[in-house]
Amino acid sequence: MSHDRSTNGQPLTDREQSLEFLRQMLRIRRFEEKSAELYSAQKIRGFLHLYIGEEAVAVGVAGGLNKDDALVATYREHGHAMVKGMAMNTIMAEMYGKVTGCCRGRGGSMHLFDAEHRLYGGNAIVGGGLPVAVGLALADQLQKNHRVTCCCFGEGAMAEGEFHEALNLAALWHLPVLFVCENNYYAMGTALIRSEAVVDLPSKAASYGVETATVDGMDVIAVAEAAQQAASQVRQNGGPFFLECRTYRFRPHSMFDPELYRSKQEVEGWKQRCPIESLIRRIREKGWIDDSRLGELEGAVAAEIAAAVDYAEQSPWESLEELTRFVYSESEVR
Amino acid sequence: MSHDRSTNGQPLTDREQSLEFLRQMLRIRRFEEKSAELYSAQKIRGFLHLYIGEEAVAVGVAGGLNKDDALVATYREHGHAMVKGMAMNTIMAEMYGKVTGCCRGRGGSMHLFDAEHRLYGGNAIVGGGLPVAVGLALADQLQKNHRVTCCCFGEGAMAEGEFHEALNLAALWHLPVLFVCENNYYAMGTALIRSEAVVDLPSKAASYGVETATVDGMDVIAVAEAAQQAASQVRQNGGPFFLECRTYRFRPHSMFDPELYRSKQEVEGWKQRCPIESLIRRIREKGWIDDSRLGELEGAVAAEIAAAVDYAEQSPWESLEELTRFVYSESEVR
Amino acid sequence: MAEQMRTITYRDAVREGLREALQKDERVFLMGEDVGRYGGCFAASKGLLEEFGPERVRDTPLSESTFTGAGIGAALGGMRPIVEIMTVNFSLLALDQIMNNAATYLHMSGGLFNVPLVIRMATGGGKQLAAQHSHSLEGWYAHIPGIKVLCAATLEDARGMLWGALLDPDPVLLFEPSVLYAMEGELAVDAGAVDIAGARLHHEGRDLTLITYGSCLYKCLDAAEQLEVSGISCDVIDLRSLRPLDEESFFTSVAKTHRALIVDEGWRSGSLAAEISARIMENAFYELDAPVERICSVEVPMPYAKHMEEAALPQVKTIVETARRMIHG
Amino acid sequence: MAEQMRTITYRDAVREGLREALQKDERVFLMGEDVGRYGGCFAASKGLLEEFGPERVRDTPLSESTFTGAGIGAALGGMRPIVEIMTVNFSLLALDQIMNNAATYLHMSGGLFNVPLVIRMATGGGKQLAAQHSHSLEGWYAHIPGIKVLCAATLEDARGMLWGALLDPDPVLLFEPSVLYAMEGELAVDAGAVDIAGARLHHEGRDLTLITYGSCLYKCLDAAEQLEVSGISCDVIDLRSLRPLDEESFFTSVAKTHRALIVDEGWRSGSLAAEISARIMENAFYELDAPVERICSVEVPMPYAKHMEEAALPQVKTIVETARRMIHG
Ligand SMILES: Cc1ncc(C[n+]2csc(CCOP(=O)(O)OP(=O)(O)O)c2C)c(N)n1
Ligand SMILES: Cc1ncc(C[n+]2csc(CCOP(=O)(O)OP(=O)(O)O)c2C)c(N)n1
Ligand SMILES: [Mg+2]
Ligand SMILES: [Mg+2]
Repeated sequence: MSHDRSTNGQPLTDREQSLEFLRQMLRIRRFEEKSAELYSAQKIRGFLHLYIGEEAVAVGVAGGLNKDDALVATYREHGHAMVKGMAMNTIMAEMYGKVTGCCRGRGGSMHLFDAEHRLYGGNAIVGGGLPVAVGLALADQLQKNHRVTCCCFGEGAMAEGEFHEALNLAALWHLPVLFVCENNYYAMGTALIRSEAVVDLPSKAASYGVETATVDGMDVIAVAEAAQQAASQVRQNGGPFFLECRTYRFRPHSMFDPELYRSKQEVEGWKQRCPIESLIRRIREKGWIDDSRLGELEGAVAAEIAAAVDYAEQSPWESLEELTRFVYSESEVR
Repeated sequence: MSHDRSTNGQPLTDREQSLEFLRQMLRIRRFEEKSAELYSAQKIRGFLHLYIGEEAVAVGVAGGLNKDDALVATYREHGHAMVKGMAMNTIMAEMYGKVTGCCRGRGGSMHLFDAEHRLYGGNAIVGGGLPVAVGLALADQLQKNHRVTCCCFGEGAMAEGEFHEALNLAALWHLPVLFVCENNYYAMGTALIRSEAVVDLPSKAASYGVETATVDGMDVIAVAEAAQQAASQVRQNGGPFFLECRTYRFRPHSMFDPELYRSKQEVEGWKQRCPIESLIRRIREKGWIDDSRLGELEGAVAAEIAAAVDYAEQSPWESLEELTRFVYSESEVR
Repeated sequence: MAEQMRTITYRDAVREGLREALQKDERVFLMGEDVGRYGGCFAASKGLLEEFGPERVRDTPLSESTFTGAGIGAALGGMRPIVEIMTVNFSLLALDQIMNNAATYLHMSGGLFNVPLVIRMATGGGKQLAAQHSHSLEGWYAHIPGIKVLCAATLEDARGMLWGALLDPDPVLLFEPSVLYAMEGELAVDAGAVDIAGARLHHEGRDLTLITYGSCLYKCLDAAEQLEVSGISCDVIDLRSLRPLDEESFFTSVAKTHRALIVDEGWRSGSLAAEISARIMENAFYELDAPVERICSVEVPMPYAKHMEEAALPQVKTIVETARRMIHG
Repeated sequence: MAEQMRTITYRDAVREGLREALQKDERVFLMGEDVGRYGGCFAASKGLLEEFGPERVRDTPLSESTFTGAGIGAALGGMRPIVEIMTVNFSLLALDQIMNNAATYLHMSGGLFNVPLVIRMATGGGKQLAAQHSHSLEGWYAHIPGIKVLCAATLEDARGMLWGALLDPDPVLLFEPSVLYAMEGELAVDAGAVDIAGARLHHEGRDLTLITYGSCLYKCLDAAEQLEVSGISCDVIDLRSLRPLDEESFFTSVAKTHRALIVDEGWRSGSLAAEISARIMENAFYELDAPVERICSVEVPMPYAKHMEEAALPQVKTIVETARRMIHG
């Protein structure tokens, strides 16, 4: 039932798409690099979890989703928010804690939400998003919407009881959930081998009768293809699918992590497989891009980020009179 | 990794053992029949979950355990308490709510405990006993006690997240737990097929790398053999084992159950496979027992039960001055 | 006044509420352990599976956390789920979903996502079910901002609170004291939805305010009758909503009686009764002729034996004696 | 007085307590997420894996319910486990094990099985971690009979409460306010175990009793100094143990000051502050010159933005202003 899609770089076939994937990954990478800077400058506070190194996963997975599909993500979700269609402005303003942020400054980095683009968080309880995704899919099933709910989570979440309950329920009720495990081999400082008795993750999903696939999460083209197939399978037969994307975070877990638990060498090894650099290499080989075009791309991304920072900087703070808003709904609209 | 032990009645080889198993099963059966009566007479109150039909499981499993092995059971645990060595007196008195009960009337039918015989409940939260069993086994591992912790639970408990977490932790840390799933095909009114996407229960345990076996839970000899092998494997290599016993409860879930969810026919079908009657048949075939010896056995069991009822009847109630005892320990002994 | 009445049990009143909800709104569905084929662990949903089918009356596996979370997701996805957790004791397995998700989604998202979910649970002691099946945690739940907490003490409320809760755009926990399911009484033939905001005054008096909710309401009403005979007249307030609290109801009463006694089945320390006492302290201190008192459950995991369980729970006798002492010293 | 002192952080004091426990008693081990290789999510256990090895400093998978339950089992099996749950927010996943097992085993078994388990958790807001990482639920936990609940506000307690808790035969929840880990101060060189029963008076006065615990202690001490300048002198009580409460400490103080203000980081409704207010009502009503007041967290899931988080938490300014109003009207 499991299809291994580990590859060493799928051949590129589509120029526009390849360039668009590159652009999306660059947007995430540069945005987060800037965010790290802004964190040091204390413009962004709280927890900041960077996705750097893992960009191919969100970008590729989004490639398999339709606009009206739902996405439930974790606290490491800047990338997911961007690929789901959110503007950098509103994300950056949220991270600044400004009233113009997507959650009016209530959520911060870990809690990005967007009703229009159907992003249901930004969930900071590990595993907590899985049951919610199951419920969103149930709502679609009951309302006969042919939509997919995609739920992204780390491999660490698979030890939580909710993973087990959610996979079982989704399989039992045949619900259209695309479970995407972003296996970056560590949950904070806990290596997968110290967290799971069996490290073959798809086999767990398979024990609920859920179809699975594993893909090289450092190869955006491969992820996109796998996600495309997985999502269309979910869409067609209505039941769940489990996609493991093998990836790596290049940065510490959050901004407070001395990284005692892994070697520089290991990190360097994975950096050699940087999803952005490898895509650029392959695009160059095809002759689809040159230095000046790449410079333009970087320039456009930099401008977008600069504008987002500017927007966040200029935005006002929420008034303290509004402190107790959004605890309960204001309208009685049902 | 899975050994299927479904049989249609293992050949008997050991006369003493067969008769002892019969005696133990009769003790449970008659004790519970009496309990049902006493429930109607309102001597026993609260929830009363009968094990009638499933006796071969507790009796067989106990056959594989040593006296100093621990047992963690559910609310359907009269049988487990008896085979672990508890006297009927103290169990019956507990069900009456008397101060001479094993828990001084605090626990009732669902919460039987015994320090001497290492019975750690009587747990009435489905799945709640599994983590505790894992911890008991961890204590043994750390203290280098070569003991087994046996944890019994229903197939319904396997949908709980704690099942998944507990199996993973026991496998990951290689802990000496014998997980015994008493698969009676229903969790209250919910049939296994409505609870699990995949009804092959051992495959779930196997997905954590835990060794498994399935046995006909209506055949006490088969259960005893399987449990013996499972427990000695746990004892020898220290790691967990998962034993599925396929059985059936002949009675309603508790005393408040109209049994709308299953057919009389289905129940009758299973009753044909009554573990007690089938063992008697096989013992008779061997010529190891005759009517008068069977009568004696029944008589002895009846006398034991009568004495237990008498004991419970005669016993005093706890004084109300003691109401707030046992919320915190009285001695500071560490 | 000329209302037509019929005799009905609390259980049947709950079922009527469920049936009405399923009939009125296609988005409503019921899910939980054994709500379907078994008919509900307290038989409250008996017959509904047959009437509405397995799509809308859904038996779940034993996975409290996930089916509660799925209720949240389904609510976000446009449905109006009613999640049943058999008893509040098992809801601890779902607390992460309730507090960290249901109660926070609206706020974390800056108002983007509300969660119109109703969670029903049985609660309380009195049935000799011992320490893992008998606790009254509804007052404890009332600590959590972002959810509303109701407790239906009467047939009207058993019948009508559900629809009120379903009309609410935010998560509502609806508690049903399990000792009440078998209670029989009179209910208007055309009883329907009720308001879920205000407390209700069940008995009027001058000397003492008895504040309570859930099954203790009946103990307070009994006590009030006994006290009436000996010349002490009481206001008896059924809070109905534990969060938010209709504090005006008891402030008004205390301004009249100048004495208050709170009867609450929760454990005493950190009880809802403590909150009420503190609010009276803060808002009506100068009205008080005597300190506010509390009668709560004894702080012990519930013992099985009947006499001990009774001694652990609030009882009419204690209410009467405490009231007498409060009035006559 | 001639005690030798050294400068130390709260984090290091916690680590010293852990190290002492691991050294003194072979039965003690520490388990939780990232306590080992990562060094603890707040670096409190850094170095202990290297010192004591992976048997005794155990990294667990993300399975809060099961490793907490395993702590219960290991305690029953003769060990003295210290379970670390990273923050109280995640402990909701383990609540079933805490309330239905740890807190009830002794009672359900009629005294046969006690559970000598210590569960440590970080708690509280102030670090802009938003609605799923910032709540103060220790007062809420104090509702549960069968467990004890401690909160270490000072370096002495960060260093010494753990051993006191390990000496206790029953389950103890030990809370560490996460804003305090970086706090630096003076601690006696030979600081060791402390008693875990009584409250502690940190500042003496005549006019007002400030009752608090955890990180609010420092806000109260600041407020007390500011008030002193304007002629209002306060008793400042650090409760230390939230369950059981050392109620004599505040009854005695109120008998002297006749006024009390409780400062508690928990949400207001159903807070520990409510319990304290109710107890003063019941036991010291006639001592009071004014109603007891509470300053708690605003009832909102914690917002991320700094100015909103600050406005949601108790602050020195509010304490000072409330105290002034209570004294001068
Ligand atoms: C229930 C819960 N436990 C612990 C934490 C603290 N925590 C935050 S992220 C994290 C690691 C999660 O690892 P993984 O699921 O692999 O995701 P990754 O961070 O690697 O993307 C932990 C332990 C939490 N947020 N929620
Ligand atoms: C967490 C939890 N949820 C629900 C219940 C109510 N309940 C008691 S027994 C039971 C069925 C359990 O079925 P199974 O595990 O198969 O055991 P069996 O009763 O068949 O022996 C249920 C739902 C409970 N006690 N605990
Ligand atoms: Mg990870
Ligand atoms: Mg079963």
